[in-house]
Amino acid sequence: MELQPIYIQILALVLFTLGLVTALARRNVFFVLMGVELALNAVNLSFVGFAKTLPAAESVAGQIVPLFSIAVAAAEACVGLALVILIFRNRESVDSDNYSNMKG
Amino acid sequence: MLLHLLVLAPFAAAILMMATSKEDPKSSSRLAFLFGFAFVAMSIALIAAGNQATEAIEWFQIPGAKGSVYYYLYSHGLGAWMVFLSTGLSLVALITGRNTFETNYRNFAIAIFALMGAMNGTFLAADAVLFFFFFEAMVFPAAVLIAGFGGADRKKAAMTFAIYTLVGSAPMMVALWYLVSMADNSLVLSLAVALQNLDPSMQMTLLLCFLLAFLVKTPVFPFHGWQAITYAEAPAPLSAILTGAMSKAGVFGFIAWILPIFPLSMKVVDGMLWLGLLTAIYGALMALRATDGKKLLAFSSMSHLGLAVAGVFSLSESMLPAVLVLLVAHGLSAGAQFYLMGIAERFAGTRNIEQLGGLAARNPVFGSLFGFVAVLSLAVPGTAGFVGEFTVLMSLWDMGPLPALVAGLCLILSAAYMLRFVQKVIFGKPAREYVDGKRMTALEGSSISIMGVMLLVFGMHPAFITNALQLFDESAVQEMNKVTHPAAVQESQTVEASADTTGEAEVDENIAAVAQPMTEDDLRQLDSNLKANGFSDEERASLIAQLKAMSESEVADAHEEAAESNEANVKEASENE
Amino acid sequence: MTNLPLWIIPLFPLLGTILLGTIALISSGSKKGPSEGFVGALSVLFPAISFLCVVLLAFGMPEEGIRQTLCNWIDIPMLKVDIGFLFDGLSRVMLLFVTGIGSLIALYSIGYMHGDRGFTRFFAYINLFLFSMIVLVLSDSLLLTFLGWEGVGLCSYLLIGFWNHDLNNCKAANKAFIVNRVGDIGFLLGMLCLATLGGSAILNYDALNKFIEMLIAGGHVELATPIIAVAGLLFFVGCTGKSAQIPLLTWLPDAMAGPTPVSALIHAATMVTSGVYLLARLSRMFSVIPEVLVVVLIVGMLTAFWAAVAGLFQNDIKKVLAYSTISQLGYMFMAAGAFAFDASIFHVFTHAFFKAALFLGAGAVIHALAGEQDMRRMGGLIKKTPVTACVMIFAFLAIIGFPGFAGFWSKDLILERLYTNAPFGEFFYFAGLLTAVITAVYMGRLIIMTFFGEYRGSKEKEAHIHEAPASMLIPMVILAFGAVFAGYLWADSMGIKFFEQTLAPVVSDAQNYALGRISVAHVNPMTFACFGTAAALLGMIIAYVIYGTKRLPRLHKKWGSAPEGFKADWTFFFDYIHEIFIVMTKAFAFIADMIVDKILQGIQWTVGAIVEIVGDGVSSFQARKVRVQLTLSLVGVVALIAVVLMTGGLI
Amino acid sequence: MLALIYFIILAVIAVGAAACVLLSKHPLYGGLSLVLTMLSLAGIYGLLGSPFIGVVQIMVYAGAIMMLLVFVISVLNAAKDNKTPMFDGVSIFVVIGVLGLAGLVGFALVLSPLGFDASTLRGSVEMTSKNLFDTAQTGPGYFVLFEVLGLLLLSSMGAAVLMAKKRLGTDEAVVEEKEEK
Repeated sequence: MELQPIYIQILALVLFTLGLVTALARRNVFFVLMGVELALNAVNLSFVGFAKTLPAAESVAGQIVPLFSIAVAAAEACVGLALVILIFRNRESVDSDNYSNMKG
Repeated sequence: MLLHLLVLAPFAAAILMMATSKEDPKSSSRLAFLFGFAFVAMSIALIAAGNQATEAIEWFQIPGAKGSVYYYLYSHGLGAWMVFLSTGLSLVALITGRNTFETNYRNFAIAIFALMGAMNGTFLAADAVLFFFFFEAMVFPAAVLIAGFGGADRKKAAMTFAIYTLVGSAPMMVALWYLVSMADNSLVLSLAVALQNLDPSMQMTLLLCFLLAFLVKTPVFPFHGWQAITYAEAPAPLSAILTGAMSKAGVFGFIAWILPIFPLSMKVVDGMLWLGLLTAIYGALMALRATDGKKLLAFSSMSHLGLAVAGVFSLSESMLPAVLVLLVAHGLSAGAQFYLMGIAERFAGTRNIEQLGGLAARNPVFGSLFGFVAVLSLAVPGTAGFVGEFTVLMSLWDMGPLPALVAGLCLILSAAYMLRFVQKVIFGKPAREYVDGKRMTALEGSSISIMGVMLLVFGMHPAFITNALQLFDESAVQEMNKVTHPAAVQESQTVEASADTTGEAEVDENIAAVAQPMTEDDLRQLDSNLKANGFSDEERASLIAQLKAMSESEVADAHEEAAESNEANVKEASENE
Repeated sequence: MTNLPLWIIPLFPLLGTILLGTIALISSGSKKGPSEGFVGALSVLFPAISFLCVVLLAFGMPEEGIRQTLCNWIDIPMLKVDIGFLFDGLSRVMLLFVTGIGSLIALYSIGYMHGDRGFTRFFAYINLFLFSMIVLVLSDSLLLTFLGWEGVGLCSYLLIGFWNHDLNNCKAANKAFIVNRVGDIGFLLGMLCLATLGGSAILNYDALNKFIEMLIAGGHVELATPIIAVAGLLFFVGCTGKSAQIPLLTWLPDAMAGPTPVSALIHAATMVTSGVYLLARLSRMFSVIPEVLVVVLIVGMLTAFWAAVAGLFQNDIKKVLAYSTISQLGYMFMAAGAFAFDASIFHVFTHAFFKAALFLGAGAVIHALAGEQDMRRMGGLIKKTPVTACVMIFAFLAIIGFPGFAGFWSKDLILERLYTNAPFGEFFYFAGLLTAVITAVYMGRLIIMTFFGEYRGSKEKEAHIHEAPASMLIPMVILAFGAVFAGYLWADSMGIKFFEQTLAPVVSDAQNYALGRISVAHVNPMTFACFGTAAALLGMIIAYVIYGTKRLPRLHKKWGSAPEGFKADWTFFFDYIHEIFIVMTKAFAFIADMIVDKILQGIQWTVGAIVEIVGDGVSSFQARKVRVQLTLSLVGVVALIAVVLMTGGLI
Repeated sequence: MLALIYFIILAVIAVGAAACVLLSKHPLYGGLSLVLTMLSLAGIYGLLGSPFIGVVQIMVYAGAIMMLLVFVISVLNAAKDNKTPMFDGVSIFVVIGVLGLAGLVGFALVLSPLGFDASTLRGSVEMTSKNLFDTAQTGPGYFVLFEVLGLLLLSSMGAAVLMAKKRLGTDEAVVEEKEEK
């Protein structure tokens, strides 16, 4: 038994699923944010896992892109948290179901 | 350069206007007037400069199309005059708006400039996609203006206007896309060539899609639902621009895009002709009953434009100058009337003509101007309206007496509703007590009367307008070929062939003209042709003397045959019907 | 002095219009208004100068006339028209009396309009009218004539509705304009019809005449006749509109709502005769289509008779004169229908004098009675206003054709030509004679009710009755002279044929051609003169018997035609026929507005509503909770992946 | 074999921590579990031969972001509210949907043949820096992206500061917010 790339992908999938469930099923807005982060992480893992199955020249992209996606996630988290603070000030609530002014 | 300025500078002006103060209409209005004057001057220069084109700049590539879309402007007489209308009416709108909108004048000016830029683009675009872009872009500033500055029911009016026109031109977008994907690029010539290769039913479908957009914009009878409410609810200066310049985009589309691209069958021509006449009659009848002054004017515009559409589809030799004169005359007179109605509304606080009246006694200068402009719009001889309507009537008479008779009926009705309008608004005694609002200022009065004087001048010397007219002359065709690609010589030949088949009536006439011996008229026409081709006076005189000598013996027969062939034409036309 | 350019004639009234219009506009703000003397002087000056020009030109005119082309007007394919003027025998006569009478009436108006708020405006309109009328008669092409044609119609509209604070006046003005518009469309279509024959060049009168001559010379008349006949009929429709013939006659009685000088100038002397002018101008064309001339003849006869009968029942002094004008115009058309274009123009000429005199007299009476127009409240005025009475009596004698007066010569000439030239000449002759009797009766009634007997108005008004000022009397007296002596220009039985010779270059070709094809009966002219005189005398006697002896006039309530100034009850059923058309138009408008438009609106809003409902329905899918929305999108992704997996990808 | 054992250990930690995120009541616990997941993921990166990503993961994610999150949670007192239920009806629906998605993707994954390539580059600092900054060799693509990313971070920071600059929870700020609306 050796480590197979498929295991990594399975792990990524499991993490992604958990992240998605957290993001969608939980009502607390912090958990939504955390779920999104988790899902992003899972995708990064998947990137790296796939990169390792490719020959030299092509394996670069899969290992560079996660860097960028981490940076983007940082930006997202930053703005997201600021938004949460803003909304929380207006609504006094962290329940994402209360934020339903979007309906036309 | 002029073309670029006319299309792009209004947008720049709009952006610059943002820098002015919102609270102080005085300063912002000065800047706006300055820009307005500059644009009017430019448009006059454009008319004086004659046909010209810019370099074709590649803009972007539509997915699926072979060639790219060009930012390519081309000015011919028709477009130049329409640009003149758009800039001129915008200037007067800025002037009258100054006294109507106290606080929010800056935003008004911004939107007007944006609208002006879009309209200029529509009238000057040589690329179909560019044309369509501007054609759609016109809607937004107009809708914003209606929603922002309109009357009580303005939200609904703006929605109706925007939805109607956008939905109307949606099929055109699809058709255009389809056509562009077939063609080498999106210039008129290549579109026409591409259309040649399609089967007739597809051609018909595309034609209908194109027609619909222009029918809605003009508007022609069953598609006029947006017009009355929009013109009535829009602020009066905007209504003037809408009717004076924007609705011309529809008729312009018929002339500049439908006719060159599509080989029209007799059925379509006849259908459009009668649709135009029906619109004319319908508009006149509706105007007879309207009680809202602006609605009355809206229907009157509809009636006139219906006549113009009918004139376009008479496809006679004199169609183009006739329709152009009619459009310019209508643009000026209807525009002036809307401005005046706006001032009346401001003065009396209502636009219901049953509640107006007696303005001639209460505000004599305004009353005189109102009456003067109304008379100008009645197509009394000596005004540009007469030249336009008479020549259009003449074109219609070519199609047979019946269309001309219907158009004549329309003229009678126009007298009826216009006189009723004048009587209700300025004559008699005021129908109710009210406090006088703001009077017409000297600037407004003089700008509107300048429009009136222009109508008189054009009426006595329409050559000002018609001389500018050379749609798609030789050089323009070559220019377009250059853009298309070097091996386009063959194409241009096929296009010419297709142009010949645009109307059977035209062909008949050509044959008749060739078959007839020389008449006075022909000689004169020949003379002007030669002049245009740069023959000197002496050469022309000798040539014509020779021709005269040749045909002298046959002159008596010539008239005879002319009569016969014309009769034959009329008969044929009636048979075709 | 014959090298005067022709455009100078219309130039002066045009300058006058612009100047006076500017003054009117500028002074409209001030309470007092500009000095009446100054404005009045200006407004008489311009027509007078142009009259002077006409006189100068008239004396030096060569036989074949003067032709001048000013500039190009319209130049597009199919339509090339120049602005050109044609000064020949016909336009000379017309211009002389148009500008002459125009100047006189302008002078008269200074007195009549004294103190009116729109004093300056009035004269601006009058000058504009004269400009249009001059262009009408002076132009050398149909299109330019049409400019004048609509121009005079417009001025007529402006002047009828001059006192525009009263909506009834406006309605009368609207009616005049719209009815005229109907005629004008006929004119317009007539032009188009001609243009089909020979292009737009044929709209020039000379070219048209040459064309017709070519047709005759080439023997191709029959080929072109149908189109020419249609064109002729259409032109005649135009003439009926402008000259108030059946069936478009109803506007003229209503037009009396305008100030009286306007009625004298526009609705009696000049504008309404432009139809006759047009027929004479196109005589060459009409000569090849005798069928249309028969229509003209019949219409003229019916109108003359009809209007005369209607005139019998009017109580408004101006309306009597209006119907009399219509009736006299009928005479002119009868003459034109009987190929006697010169006689018709001669009658236009004499009629201009005596009818203008009558109207001005009536104006003086109204002025004297401070606006009273009802003849039933007049009477015995000969003692109070002797000059006016004399003028009117002279004009009365002229209109009924009393021997020696102007109307005698022209009317007898027409009757004679009717008898000799027209098909069924005897019938038309007797119809004309009968009309002449009726004319004498109603005119006698007018004179008797106005000037003789006792004054029937209120006492306090009686005290204010006064003779008109000199500025009004002078034109009246001059016109009365014209009414007496104008006829001697063509006193057939005395052998003076000056007028005929004047017109000969214009109309003789046409008349000779037309008459060459029918046999002309020869009767001694003295016989006609005797019959005419007898008719006039008979009419006067009848009038005296009925109205003079019995002192009939009473204020009958039911006897309609109260001088309300706008209702024309006694056009018999023509007003009702017009009403039918108006009602039809209104019905169509109603259908268009209430049914078609409502249906269209209905469809439009139904579509809108359907879209809205569908939109609402779809928006109910749009879950309120963000999470549900996201989940739904997730389900979508699942479906997508499932599809991709099952099909192995779409590509 | 050893790699597999390490992997299993790390994977179990990661999944377990992720499950804790899903199930924990208080966001603080959730955040800390998340940190644990990330740490173990960093380990897996190292195991896979991309140590640089692993380090970045620890520094940026587990360090910066999570600390920010934890900080915000502890500042906003109301972060822990017992009134908000953890799951509701929607959640079941979500779970079914997500599981469906996972099942399908997993199915696809299992079907696809995968295997490590021997010549794969090691994701070292050297390799990364060469790819990012040596524009002569690799072209400007990643470099431009990198610069853009810098801008993005800067702007998001600016945005965050702007949005959150009002003092938290004061009445004044609330009133002002309302007025602006």
